[in-house]
Formats: sequence, C-alpha cells, structure tokens
Amino acid sequence: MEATNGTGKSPPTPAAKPDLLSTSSAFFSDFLKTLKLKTKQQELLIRVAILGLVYILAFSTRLFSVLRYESMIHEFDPYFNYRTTLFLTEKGFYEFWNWFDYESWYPLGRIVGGTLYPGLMLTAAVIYWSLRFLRFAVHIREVCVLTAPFFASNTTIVAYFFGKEVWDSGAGLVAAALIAICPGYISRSVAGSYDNEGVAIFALLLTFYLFVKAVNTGSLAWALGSAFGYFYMVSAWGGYVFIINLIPLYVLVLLITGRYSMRLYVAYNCMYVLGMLLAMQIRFVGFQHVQSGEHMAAMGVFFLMQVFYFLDWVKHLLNDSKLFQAFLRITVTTAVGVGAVAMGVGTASGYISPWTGRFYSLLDPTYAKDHIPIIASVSEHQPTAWSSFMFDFHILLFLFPAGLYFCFKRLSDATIFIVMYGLTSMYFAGVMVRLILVATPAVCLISAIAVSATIKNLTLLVRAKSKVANPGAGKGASSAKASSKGLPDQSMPFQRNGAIALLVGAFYLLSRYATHCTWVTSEAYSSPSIVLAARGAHGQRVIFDDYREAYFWLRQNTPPDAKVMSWWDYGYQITAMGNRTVIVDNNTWNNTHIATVGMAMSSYEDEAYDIMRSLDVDYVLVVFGGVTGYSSDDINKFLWMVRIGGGVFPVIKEPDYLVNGEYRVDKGAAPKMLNCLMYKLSYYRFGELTTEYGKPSGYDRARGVEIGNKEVKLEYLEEAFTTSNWIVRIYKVKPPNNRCWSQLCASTRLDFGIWLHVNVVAGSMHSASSTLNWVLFCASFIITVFEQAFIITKMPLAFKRHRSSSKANLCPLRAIWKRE
Amino acid sequence: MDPAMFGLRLALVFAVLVHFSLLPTSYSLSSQDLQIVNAERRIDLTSHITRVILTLKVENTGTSPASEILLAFPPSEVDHIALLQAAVVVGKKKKKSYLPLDVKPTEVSEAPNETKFFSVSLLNPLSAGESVTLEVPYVFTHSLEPFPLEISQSEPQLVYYHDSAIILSPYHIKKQTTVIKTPSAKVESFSKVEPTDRAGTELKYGPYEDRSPYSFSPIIVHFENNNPFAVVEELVREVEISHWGSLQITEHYKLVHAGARHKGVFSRVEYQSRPSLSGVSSFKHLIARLPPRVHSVYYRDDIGNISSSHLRKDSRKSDLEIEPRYPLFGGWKATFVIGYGLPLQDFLFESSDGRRYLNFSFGCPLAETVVDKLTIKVVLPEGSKKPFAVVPFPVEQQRLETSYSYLDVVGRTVVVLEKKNVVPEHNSPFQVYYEFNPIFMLAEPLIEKEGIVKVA
Amino acid sequence: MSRLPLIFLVAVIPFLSTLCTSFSPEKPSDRRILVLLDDLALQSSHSLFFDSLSSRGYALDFKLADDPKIGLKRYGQYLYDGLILFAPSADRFGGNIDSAAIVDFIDVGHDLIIAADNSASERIREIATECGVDFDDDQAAMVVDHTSYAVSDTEGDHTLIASDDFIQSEVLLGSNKIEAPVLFQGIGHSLNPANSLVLKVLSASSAAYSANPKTKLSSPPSLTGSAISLVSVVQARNNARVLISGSLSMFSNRFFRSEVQKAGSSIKHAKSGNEQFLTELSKWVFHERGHLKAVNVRHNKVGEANEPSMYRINDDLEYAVEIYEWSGKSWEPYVANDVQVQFYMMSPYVLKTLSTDQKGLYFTAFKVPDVYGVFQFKVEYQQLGYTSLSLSKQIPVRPFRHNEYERFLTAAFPYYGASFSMMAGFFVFTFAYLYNK
Amino acid sequence: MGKSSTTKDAQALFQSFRSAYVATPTNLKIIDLYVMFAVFTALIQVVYMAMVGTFPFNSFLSGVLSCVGTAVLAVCLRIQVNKENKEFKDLPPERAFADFVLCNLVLHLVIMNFLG
Repeated sequence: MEATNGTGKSPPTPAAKPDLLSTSSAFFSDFLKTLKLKTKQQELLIRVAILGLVYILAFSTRLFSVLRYESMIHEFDPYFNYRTTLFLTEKGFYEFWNWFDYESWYPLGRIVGGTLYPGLMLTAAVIYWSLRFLRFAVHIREVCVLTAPFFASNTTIVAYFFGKEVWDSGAGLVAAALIAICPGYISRSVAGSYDNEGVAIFALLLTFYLFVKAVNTGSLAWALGSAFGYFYMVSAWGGYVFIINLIPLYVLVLLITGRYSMRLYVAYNCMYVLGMLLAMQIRFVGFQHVQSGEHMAAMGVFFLMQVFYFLDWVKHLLNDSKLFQAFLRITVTTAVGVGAVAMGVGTASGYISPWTGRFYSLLDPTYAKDHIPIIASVSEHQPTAWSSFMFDFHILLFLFPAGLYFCFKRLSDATIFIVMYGLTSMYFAGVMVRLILVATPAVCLISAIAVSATIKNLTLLVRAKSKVANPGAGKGASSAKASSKGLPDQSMPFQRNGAIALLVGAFYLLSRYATHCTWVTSEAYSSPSIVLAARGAHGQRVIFDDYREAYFWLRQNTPPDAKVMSWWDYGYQITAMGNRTVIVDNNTWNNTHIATVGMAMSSYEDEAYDIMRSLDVDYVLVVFGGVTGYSSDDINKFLWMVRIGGGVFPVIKEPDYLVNGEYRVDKGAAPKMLNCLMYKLSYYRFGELTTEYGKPSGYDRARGVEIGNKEVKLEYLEEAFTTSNWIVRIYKVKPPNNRCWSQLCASTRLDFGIWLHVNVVAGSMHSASSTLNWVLFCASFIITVFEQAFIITKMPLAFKRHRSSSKANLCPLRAIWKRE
Repeated sequence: MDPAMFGLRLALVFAVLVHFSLLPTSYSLSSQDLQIVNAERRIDLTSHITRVILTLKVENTGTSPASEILLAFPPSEVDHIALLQAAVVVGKKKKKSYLPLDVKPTEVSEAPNETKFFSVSLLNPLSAGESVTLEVPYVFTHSLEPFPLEISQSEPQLVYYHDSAIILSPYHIKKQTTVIKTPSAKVESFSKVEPTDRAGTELKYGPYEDRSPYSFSPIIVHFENNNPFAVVEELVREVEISHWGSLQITEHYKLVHAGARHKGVFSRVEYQSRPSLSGVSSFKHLIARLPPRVHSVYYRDDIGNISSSHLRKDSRKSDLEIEPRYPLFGGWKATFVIGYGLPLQDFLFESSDGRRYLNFSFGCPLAETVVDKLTIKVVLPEGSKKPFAVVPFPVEQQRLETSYSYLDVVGRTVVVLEKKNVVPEHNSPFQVYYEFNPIFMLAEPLIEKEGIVKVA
Repeated sequence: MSRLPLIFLVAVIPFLSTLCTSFSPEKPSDRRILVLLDDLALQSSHSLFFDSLSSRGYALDFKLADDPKIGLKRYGQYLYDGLILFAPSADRFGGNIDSAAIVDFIDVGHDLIIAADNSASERIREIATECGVDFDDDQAAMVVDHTSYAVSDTEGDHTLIASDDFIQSEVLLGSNKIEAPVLFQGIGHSLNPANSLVLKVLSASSAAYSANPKTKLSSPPSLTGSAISLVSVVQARNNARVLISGSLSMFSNRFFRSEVQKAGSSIKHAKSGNEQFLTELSKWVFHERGHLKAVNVRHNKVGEANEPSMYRINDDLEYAVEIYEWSGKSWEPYVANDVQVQFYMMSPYVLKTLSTDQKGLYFTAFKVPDVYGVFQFKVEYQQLGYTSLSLSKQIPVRPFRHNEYERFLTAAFPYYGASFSMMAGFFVFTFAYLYNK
Repeated sequence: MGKSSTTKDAQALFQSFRSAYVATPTNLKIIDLYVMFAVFTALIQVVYMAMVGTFPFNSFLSGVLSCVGTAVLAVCLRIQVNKENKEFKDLPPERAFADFVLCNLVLHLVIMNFLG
C-alpha cells in the first residue's frame, strides 16, 4: 500500500515541471533496482528526493527577474524595507528599534522603529550576519533579494507537513509541488520583491500548521510552537489579523458543531495567551490585542472557552441534569450581564476602539469607498476580476471545489480547519485582489487533496487485479466516480481504461498548469518596475533606466538636506536611492499631508508655489511617460491626487479637471487641467518635441493624443533635470522674487500654516498616548496592512492604458499587471 | 608574521625611492656660473592637463665643473606639478637620443619670493665652457582656471591660463621662446609681451634676448576649452590576487566635472535637439583603457548596475566605454565602480630569488583624467609574507592592512599605496614582491568544506 | 645675489579679477560706482554730489548712457558695485546694458540710484516699476504744489517744491535732523501697494498733485496729495538698495547751494536741505549705514558645549547668535532688544525674544516642545532701514528612545508584585506538585 | 418565590459540589488551588486598575496576563494529567508537565520583558 503510495505520489510532481518527472522517476527506478530497500524506506527516500527537488524548484523558478535584469530590489515598498535593513545591519538593533527618520514625511518625520513590522528586516539581517560569520562576503542587497525565494522554498516544506497533517503525505507532496509554482504566491515572492508578504506567507502557513498539529495532539508544546509562529507572523505582516480572526472562528465553529474537545481547549488557550503576549512585544502592534475591535473576537472566544470548560467541568462533577440547569441559569444570566456591561464601558471609555475602516471594508467592500478617501483609492479595485483569479490559480480554481468535496467526505478537525481557511480566504481574495496571496496556500492545499485523492483512487483502479474489491477499491471507485464524471461504473474493463484515460488527463492538466505558471512567472511577475524593458522598433530589447538616473542625479547633485516633493509612490525610492528628504511616501499614515501634496499638484502654479514654500520644498519630481508611452505616470494618476487633495481641501474639485466626465489632456481638456502644476511640469517644453513619425509635435504616446497646451511657461519653478527618456522630470523651486514681497503670498502662507498645523498636531498625537492616538495608529496600521501604495493610483486608468500602451509596444506595464 | 617587520622592510625599500622627496639637499647658488644659451618652451593647453616641454641649452661659463642644473618655478605652480622629468639629449638631429636624468626638489638659500627649485643632476659634470642640451617635460594639473566661473547650458567654456612670458630661471638666458598651443583658434584675449604673435591655434612669445635671472612677466591667456574636465577626486583600486588563476580588480571612482560650474536650468530638449550648441563643455561618456584579455567586466554604482557601457576588445588592449547615468555638466558629480578580472599569468611572475611579484600599471585607466587622490590596494593571497612595493616615482604614503574575504582565517595582507595628483603619464607598471607558500592554496577549499559542514 | 639686477615681478593677480571683487560680506560698503549720464555736463553741474561720494572713497566712473563700450558685467563678473542712473531721457543704453541687465544688477545685490525728471524715458519707468514704484504715466506731468512750493522770483508755476516731509528714521537720514526743506522739481511717483519693500522717504504735501503745469487742468490728476512720493528707497530681499527720485535737479549744485524759503513760512534758510538729505541717503544706499550681519549662530543642549545633530523632545537648549552693524569703517556690535528667534515647524512652536549683552551677542534658552519632527531655528529680523536678517537652521527633534521612558513607577508596583508572585507561585507549585505523591 | 427557589438551588448546588469535589485526586486539587490563587490575583489587579486608572498600561497588562496565563496553563495541565480524560491517555503526565514548565518559562520571560 505504501509503495503504491510512492508510485501514486511521484507522478503528480511532473506537474511541477517536466524535468522533475524524469528525475523523480529515475530516482524511483534506481531505488527499486539497485539498493535493496524495504518499500517503506524506498518510499521515504522518494519522498525526501521529491521534496528536495520541489525545494530547489521553488527557489529557482523565482530567479527569472535576476536573470532577465540584475539582482536588484523591485517595486516601491521593498526599497523602504531594503533601506531599513541596511540601517539595521549598519547601526545595530537598538538604533533600528528607536530609529526616528527625519528624511521622510518632512517636516513631521516618522518613527520608523514604531511604525513598521520588523520581522522581514530582522530575518534578512540574521541571515546576513550568519553568512558573515561564516566569512561569506555577501552584500546585504543579495541577501534581501533572495530572502523571498528562500522563504518560498521553506513554505513548500511547511505545506508538505501541513498537507500530511490534514490528509496524507501524498497530499503533502502535491501541495508542496503546487505551492512551489503557484502564480498567486510567486507574484509576491520573486527574487527582488523584498516585501513583508515574502516571509509572512511562510509564517502564516507555519502558524496554521502548528495550530492544527496542536489541536490534533492537544499538547502544550505544539501550541507554544504555534504561538511563536503567530509571533513571527505579527512581527512580519499586518495580515496577522487574518489569523487572529480565523482561528477563533474555527474554534467557534467546532464548538457549535459540538466538536469541542479538551485538545482544542489546550491548543487554543495556550496559543492565544502566549501568542497575544508575544505579539504585544511588537511596538507597532502594541496593545491592539486588547483594544482594537479586530482582536475582540479572539478574546471573546477565549472567555467563551473558559465558560464552556467550566460548565463542562461542573456538569461532569454533578451529574444531575436538573441541578445543572439551575446552575446554568444563574451563571449564564450573570455572565451575560457582566459581559454586556464590560463591553459597554470598554467602548464608551474608548479602550476598545470601534472596528476600524479596513475591517469594514473587508466585510463590506463598499464601505471604504464612501468613508476613508485614502483607503477608498486603495480598495478602488474591490472585487477581484475572474481573469486575475484564472491568472493566479489556473486549474486550481477547478480543483478547489473537488478538494472541498473530499474534505467534507472525510471530516476531521484538521479538514474543517483547512476548509474554513479556504473559504474565508477565498472570500477575502474576492474582496481585495492582494488577498489572493493569502488564499493561495489554502487553495493549493485543498487542490492537492483533490489531486492526490483522485489519482490515488485511479491508480488503485488501474492496479486492481480482479473484481475482488480491496478495502481501498470501493472508496477508490466511488471517489474516482465523484472526481471524474461519466465513468461507467462497475464494468471492470471500461472502468480500468477510463481510469487510465483520466490519469493521463490529470497529468495533462497538471502539466498545463506547470507551463502556465512558468509562463506567468517569466512574463508577468518578473519585471522590477524600476528598470523598464521595451521592445525596440526592430524587436530588440531596450532598457529604460530613467528612475535610477534621476534618483542618482538627486543623490549626487543636490544639497544633502534638499526636500523633494513628489507623489507619494516615489517617496520610498527617493529616500532609498536618492537619499534625499521627501514630503510624503508610501507609508500613508497622514492623509492630510498627502492631500496637501495632492493639492499642490492640482492647483495653479502660484498657489502651488505658496504650498511648496510652506513645506520648504526645494525640488519637485514628476514621472512622465509621454515620450516612451509608459502609462503608469503621474498624469494617469493625477485624478487620484485631485480626489485625495479634494478630500481634505474642498478648494480642489474633481469636476474642474474633467470635461463632461471625461479625463483628457488634449485641446479639449478642462482649462484648469491645462494649467495645473502637474500638467505644466509634465508637459513643460514637451510641445517642441516630436515623439513619433507622422505625428504632430507634442504627441503624447502614453495617452495617444496631441497635448492641449504646448506653450507651458513656468514662473516659480525651473527645469533642473530630465532623464534621457523624459520619464522622470525634476524641477527646482525658485527663491521668492527679490524686489517684491507680495502681501498675497504672506497671507496665504499664513493660512496654510494653520492647515498644516492641524496635521502636525495629528502627527504629534503619535507620540502622545491618548485615544485619538490609537485611532490614528489603527488608521496608519490599516493602511499599511493591505494598502501597498501604488495600487491606489494605478488602478482604473492604468488598466485602460494597459491596452493602449501595448500599442506603444512596452512591456514594463507588466509591472502594473502584476499589481492588478 | 609581524607587521612591524613588514613596515621596517617597506620603509627601507621606499627610502631608496623616496628619500630625495623627503630630505631635499640645500646649497647656495653663488658657486654656479651657468647660463642658458637657448631655451624653448612648448606649452600644450589642448586638454585640461597642461603639458610643457622645456628644452634648455646650458653652457658652463664658470671655471669649476657643474654637476647640477637648477630649474625654478613660482610657488603657485609648484603644487600643480604632477610630473617632472628631465633627459639629456645626446647626438645630433638624425640620431638623437634621450638619457633620463634624476630630478629632485632642492632648497636654495636667498631665493627671491620663495621660488621653488628642482635640481637636475647630470650624468657627468659639465666642465667649464662645455654646453649640454636638456629636455624637461613636465605636467601641470588644475592650472586652467575657468572664467566665467559659471556658464549656462548654451555657453562654451572659457578658461584662463596664467604663466610668465619669460622662463623663470636662476640663470641668465640668452635667447628664449615660448609657444602656447590652444585647443581651438577661439582665444578671447591674451596679454602681449612684445614680440608676441598669434597664428591659428598657436601663440608665440618671444624670442626674447638676454634676460637676467629671475626675470618674470606674467601673462594671461583667456581661451575656449571645451574638452571634458574630467577629474577623479578619489580613486581606490583594489587588486586582489588569487592564485587560482585570476586577478580581480575593483575600482571605486568619484568623478567630477571640474570645469566651469553649470548655471541655471538643464533643458533636455536643448541637449537632445542641438548637441553641437548646448552643453558643449559637458561630457557623457569616458573611455577606460583596460588590459587585454579582460573578462567579467562590470560597471555599477550604489544603486545598481549601470546599463550603458560598451566593451571593445582586441589583442592589445580592451576599451571600455562607460556612460555615467547622466551627462556631466560643470560641477556635477558621479560615483561608480568598475570591476574586471584578468588572467593571472599576464601579471604575476616569479622573480629569480623565488619571490612572486605582481607587475601592474599604476595610474587610472580612464583616458585624459586627473586623479586628485589615488589609492592602490594590492590584496595578496592569504599567507603571503614579506611584501614590498617598487614604484618608479615617489608616492606619498604606503602602509600595510589586513582584510578578510571569503573563508579567510588569518586575513590577507594588503599593500596600500597612496599618491596625489596622478595624470595619465603615471600609467607605468609598478611591482609588488611577496613570498608565498603554495600550501596555503589548499587552505580555502579545506575551509570551504568545513564551512559547508557548518552550514549544513 | 644682490649684485645681479633683480627684475622680479610677483605673479600678479589678473586685472579682471581685481575688478571682479564685488562687495564682500566683510566690507559691505561699495567701492566702484558707474555713473551714467545724459551728457557729461551733468558731471560738473552736479559735482557737489559726486564730490561728496568720491571724498568718501568711491571710485566713480562717468559714462554717457549710450556709450557703446559700457557694460555692467564681463564674463559673469560684475565690474561695479553701484550704479547711478542720471540719464532720465536715455531710452536705450549702450553696450550690453538694458533694463533687464540693471534689474539683474540689483538682484545680485548691487545698489542703484535712479533720478528721473519730466523727460523720463520708458526704460527708466520700466526699471522703477520693477522696483515697485510707478512714475506718473503722463509724460508732461510734474508735481505741482500751490501751498508748499519754494518761494522764488523766477518760477511761478509752483513746480519747485520745498518739502520737509521726511521719513522718521535715523538709519536712513542720519542722526542730526535736517532743518531746511528739500527742494524738488520733477515728476512724482506712487508706491506699488503690493510691495512692502519700498519706502517713501520724501513725500509731497497733501495739497500737491501731479499734472502738466503748462496746460489747464482739465481732468482730475491721477496722483494727488501725500500719495505722491518724491523720493523713495527700496531694500530688496538680498539687501540691495535702490534710491528712486523723481527729480534729477535736486542733486544739482544749484539746488544744493540755493537758499530756500517755504511758501507760507517766514524762515529763510541760507541753504537748502538737499545736500544733507541726499548725502545721508546716499550713505545708506551704499551700505555705509544700517548694514547688519549675523555671525556664528549656535545652539546646544543646556550644559553641553557642542552642537548636537538632533534634539529629543523636552530637551532644554540654548541658542545664541552674534549681530554686528557696519559703521562704514568697521563692524560695531548691534544693540537692540527686539530680536526674536522662532523654533519653527510649519508654524512657530516657540517664539522668544533674545536677550543681549550689548556686545553683539544675542542669546536665549528654552525647552523643546513635546512634538517631534524637523524644526528650524528661525531669526527673521526686519527693521526699518536696516538690512533684513533671516537666518534659519534645520534641526530634527526625535521622540524618546525605548529606554528613556521612566521606569519602576510606584503606581505599577502592585502589577510588579502580582507578576513576581506568579513566578514565585510557579516554583512553589512545581515543588508541591512534584513532591506530593 | 422565584428568588427563594434560586437560593435553594444555589445551596443545593453548593452541597453537591462539595460532595463531588472531595473525590478529585490531590494533585488536581493542588492545581485547582494554584488556579484559584492566579485568578484571585488577577481580580485584585483589575480592581486596582479600576481605582488608579490604566496609566502604566503595559505593566497592568503584563500583571493581569501573567495571572491569566498561569491559570490557563495550569488548567491545561490539569486537563492533561486528569486520568478521566480519555483523549490524553497516550500523553504521559511527565511529558505534559514538561510542556507546562516550558510554557511557563516562556510566559514569565515575556512578562519580564513587558513589565518595565
């Protein structure tokens, strides 16, 4: 039986990759022939071998970007992580812990140590230090680049054990293979995307696995383990909220379905108490476990457990139902009363902050839209498009239900857990695209169950010698039937051939999956949005390295304390690569500040000048794709600046920039649009340039129109630098007029002072401990959790552009693709 | 292995090379009765490195033979001198040949206006009545002063050159001429010291007859010079010797455009559409002359690889054309790193006494650049002993360091050489000798294994 | 050595660069002044004014306004520190000088005296407008005043005005009071209300108006009363100083010398106030007076000497700056009691008046507010007539470190007790549990 | 009526409790005592907090949580070593106790860190 298991298992791995098939089968035959081992050992060897291969595969398949480009950090947020890691490795832990970064959020500054999840940086730093200790002279950048793939590989191992725990070792192997190459996961863990998710998914799966293990065994040790897993997760990613809500939910379900057990009690309570305590050691999370509404579920369940156990105990003590009833009556009434009072007092006195916006926005996608502007822009892309489900899961999408079916067929605490994990995460994935990431492991596991079960049964059928149904056969047949419709049952020969046919079909599907994954990885998910690659006229590969050109120029040729104003997407990159102070960056904790920048960008030059003066801005940086046809530039993001600006400063009204609801930059554009700062800076002297043959000068390739205002004159700014492909343009803010002090300026500056003062106070609340402080924390927390800045700005336009720009034959837009 | 002992050795070795630069001999002029029969000076201002060739016909009018001839420089020029050589010309027109002479700075008592002197010691003393012809090539850096100091993108770059129309010398000069060669005929102004005439790109001062010692008449030439004023403020070259067959070189550059500062806006339209008119004094690429058979070349900076560089290789040399991320205008800076590997057998040799020695070129591979501060670090393989360096010209500082690299235990000895004010003329080979026991080559793989064990 | 003839010239500094040393922060008062004239006759007719300047050590360089060889700068270096524009009628200048060049001249910090008269050309008006004063548009208009004109037997149209309506400022007009009224004959101008840098030094009386004296007054004049400024000064942000006068003749020897009697007053002054007025004013314009400099600004924690790179909230710090005034020859300590420093982050969090030791040192001490962020020490000192000082120094303020919060609060002792008792309890329990068998 | 009945029930309950509880083995009793102690301490702290306010919130939390944690862990131990629980037949009490000690160590270390 085990041996068949072995054979049963080795095939699925070809799913992972053709070469894997050959190698694994090679292994297999080897062991059968050469060394005379007992089947058990053979089976073990094969399993280890396969696992090893999967491990390597998971790592290597994520190296496309390194091969295509270079070993560099991708995207936006990873640059912040990289910078902090650098700081950590140079200055040591305590400096890092207390780091007050005055180069971002000028002039508010940011307490980096207290507003990030240090898990990732610490992980990288530890790896780095240990390598250094072994005298491997690696550069920290390499470590950062390879952290995500490394942890992806570890995830596969965890997935294997999880699968083994939930179903059997076969399912484990398949799960490992599937998750190793599942695009949904790869999208966030390619080499160079040095982001929290990279390690978080590992932590997530680990926690779940250990918890399930704890529930199954009921031992404190495993529970402790899962508590540590949870601690790591909390330190790594805001997504831990998912865990702290899913697990209580799971417990609740078990209670309701009457599957309550002592094991569960032990596992949950130990995990919760210790986990919570450990989690509180993370500055950024702090007391939220006892304060923010998002964590109350867990606490409630905790108390519920106690009550439950207590009742159980009492019941067990006095085995007289009547007495017990009476006891119940008394206790319950009192308990409810106390609970209600406590809740009321808590919320009233503000210890328990009401559920925060993002949480609503998860439950009710439309919430954020109406309420919090910055989240609004984040969750603008609410329900995930089916296309992206298909893109990220491919056949898993169809295996998933089958897997659920098998789980339900063999219900146990573990399967219930995986089912709930699958369902909830799928729901969230539907709400927010980025949460596909969270769903991926579940989907892989469940699909793995489906695959292994089906194949096992089919192989059983195939190997079934006679009509004598061996124990597995009946089940096998039925499940085979279940898994594969239209199988003529009971008539042996047909059944057998059918089974073979189905097996072949299954392998075909899986190989399709493998090819799809490889394709997606190499094409869609492996471009660092820093360096853009395009197809030249003759099909050769053209590299646009403008971002780094501009950042390096800033770094080298501007005064060290220069302040750079740009839309917040570029904040992290400017600080990391340009090494200059920025006004706002991708950690969007202060909406007012961002709105101020948005307002500056969307007002007329003179008004903008006053704002910039009040923020001591020295340089303004805009990203402009008009020459190259790079579509995710500031003009396309501009409406978001207007909206966010308008959200705080009613002076800015979106309709002023639209012509009967349409957003355009050509002659027909709204006058305010044609004269706002962003437009001027993007198109300054662009009118003189001919971008495409047969097109008039000033033809914007990103939007495919001839611009409306070709005589852009700048009064308060001057062009300081423009990169070779015009993608980044930097302007210098001129000093005020020497011979005239206009009263006007003075007055407006004054009331800006007030505006900004408001938000300084807001900022300062960070330090003061007060309830508002917590609300703020939650707000910033929310945003940092699922935000990942640029989604905001790129969404709808970027999507539209994507098509138009494929005409401009550019593939960097894949980078945006990825985000969608 | 005791560093102090190294230090001693080094000191000894370098004493040979450096002593004259350290302890200048001091003596009085009055014993000398030399006069210069004919002096001709050709000053080449075409690049930002000023190259001068001074030809002197010296005659001993005194009674006692003279073994040394003095060259005088105004104090302002002396610190700009990067290189000063001297050779005696033997033979006539046809079969002319040059014998290099030893030059060293000297002190001269009662020298007016603290003039600085170098003394050329002749191979064989110049007896009374005889005459000898010297050829003295020397190189100035930072001797062209941009004026105006700031130019906008559309303006050309004008520079001043200060000098004296009359050669400063402690001797009486009978006849002398000075020829100044400018890069183009565009000369704004030049001070006249009759007879002075200008033909195309050449300015001729003189001939002047019978000028008494220490005559000096300052001149200014104000002319257009748009050649890249590429100055490497600091260059650190790391040469790492691995006896596993390769020489790994890593060069850290701090490049700056030392010409007239860029003023006002930088307009990309202008720069792209009319390259001939705008940003003429800026430069966007440089050529690095690397040795032949160079491999695994990379060109990057703090924020990653710089994708714009081309390597052309042939049997004699390989040219690496590097483009900084952005064109360099006056005052703009760029830092970057160039690294490459070389086959060891081309550069590492074994000397007769069994010592190994590295033979590598000293200066900066970038063409026509001045290096203000050059640091060469030769990282010897682990376990090499008694290193010392031999450099054909004085260097400011040399010391030993220890560095750790892959899988090192005791660390590697590093010979560090520092020199200021380096010009392309310094690209001559230098040697680093050391003793090495091949057994050490096995060290690394052993540790490797051990390391693997540790890791696993 | 001495016997041989020694013709040794020091390597001279190039002639141009000698010209190029524009006013140095060390010696603010100007040295080289270009005087542009309509015709060189002015040189003699206004000699008194010019002499007073040259006697004070200024190198005056007289040129005709349309002299093709004149130039303010060469190779980006300015050849002069000051410009006197006594060419009202010049509608174009020679060489590379135009109104833009003159405005740039001001913007790099050089000084300017403009005198117009009723033949003032467009250029002059343009420059004046750039500096924030508008001459009367009517070409023929002059300032006419039927009440406070200067009594004279020659002129009857009351365009020769005797004004004594000075600005009250010792810095501008010197310490000793100007007794005699100042004679003025020319066009009036008004100040641009949006511009707060321009000051009216000599203003017309309330009865004055600006119109063409020859013709009958048909429409109400555009400029009337004390809105009319006769002489104004501008101090630009970069402390370049400009004097604008509507009358060229008020600089002339004739006005300097002539006796003056203001209409309606019986006092007859032997000598008009012009000389004193203009001399003092020119001293101000050419930075002989009222020029401040602030040096070694420093700040530090109380009890520490050197300047920290960053403060912590609630630190106590000291701030000090030294301010000196240029007396024309040397730097004297500047004494005032109204110098203030702001601790500023988008709005001042701390605003303190600096106390001084009368020797030029100004200092104060205060507590950093309980707000972190990037602050600036700002000193914005604007005094009438004095150069405006605006110093700002950036300094970040950080929150507490993790180990800077206070520990072992008494309020928390019960909690400590509890947790320790728990640990104790744990051990006790362990023993009890293990040994009760 | 209802009231009296409830009181009567309560007394009855109490009685039967006493009688039933006597049966439990001593080691469980020790654990129960320990749990009682922990819960009691926790309650005291809550009361104290209610009086003086939550200022050193982390201290309060660590104080209370240490008690709660101890209690919960003790209960877990109790469950595991309880002979009557069939679920844990295969889990030897020594192992259970070892786990318990381990968890406690972690707990108190974290508390230590969190207290200040």
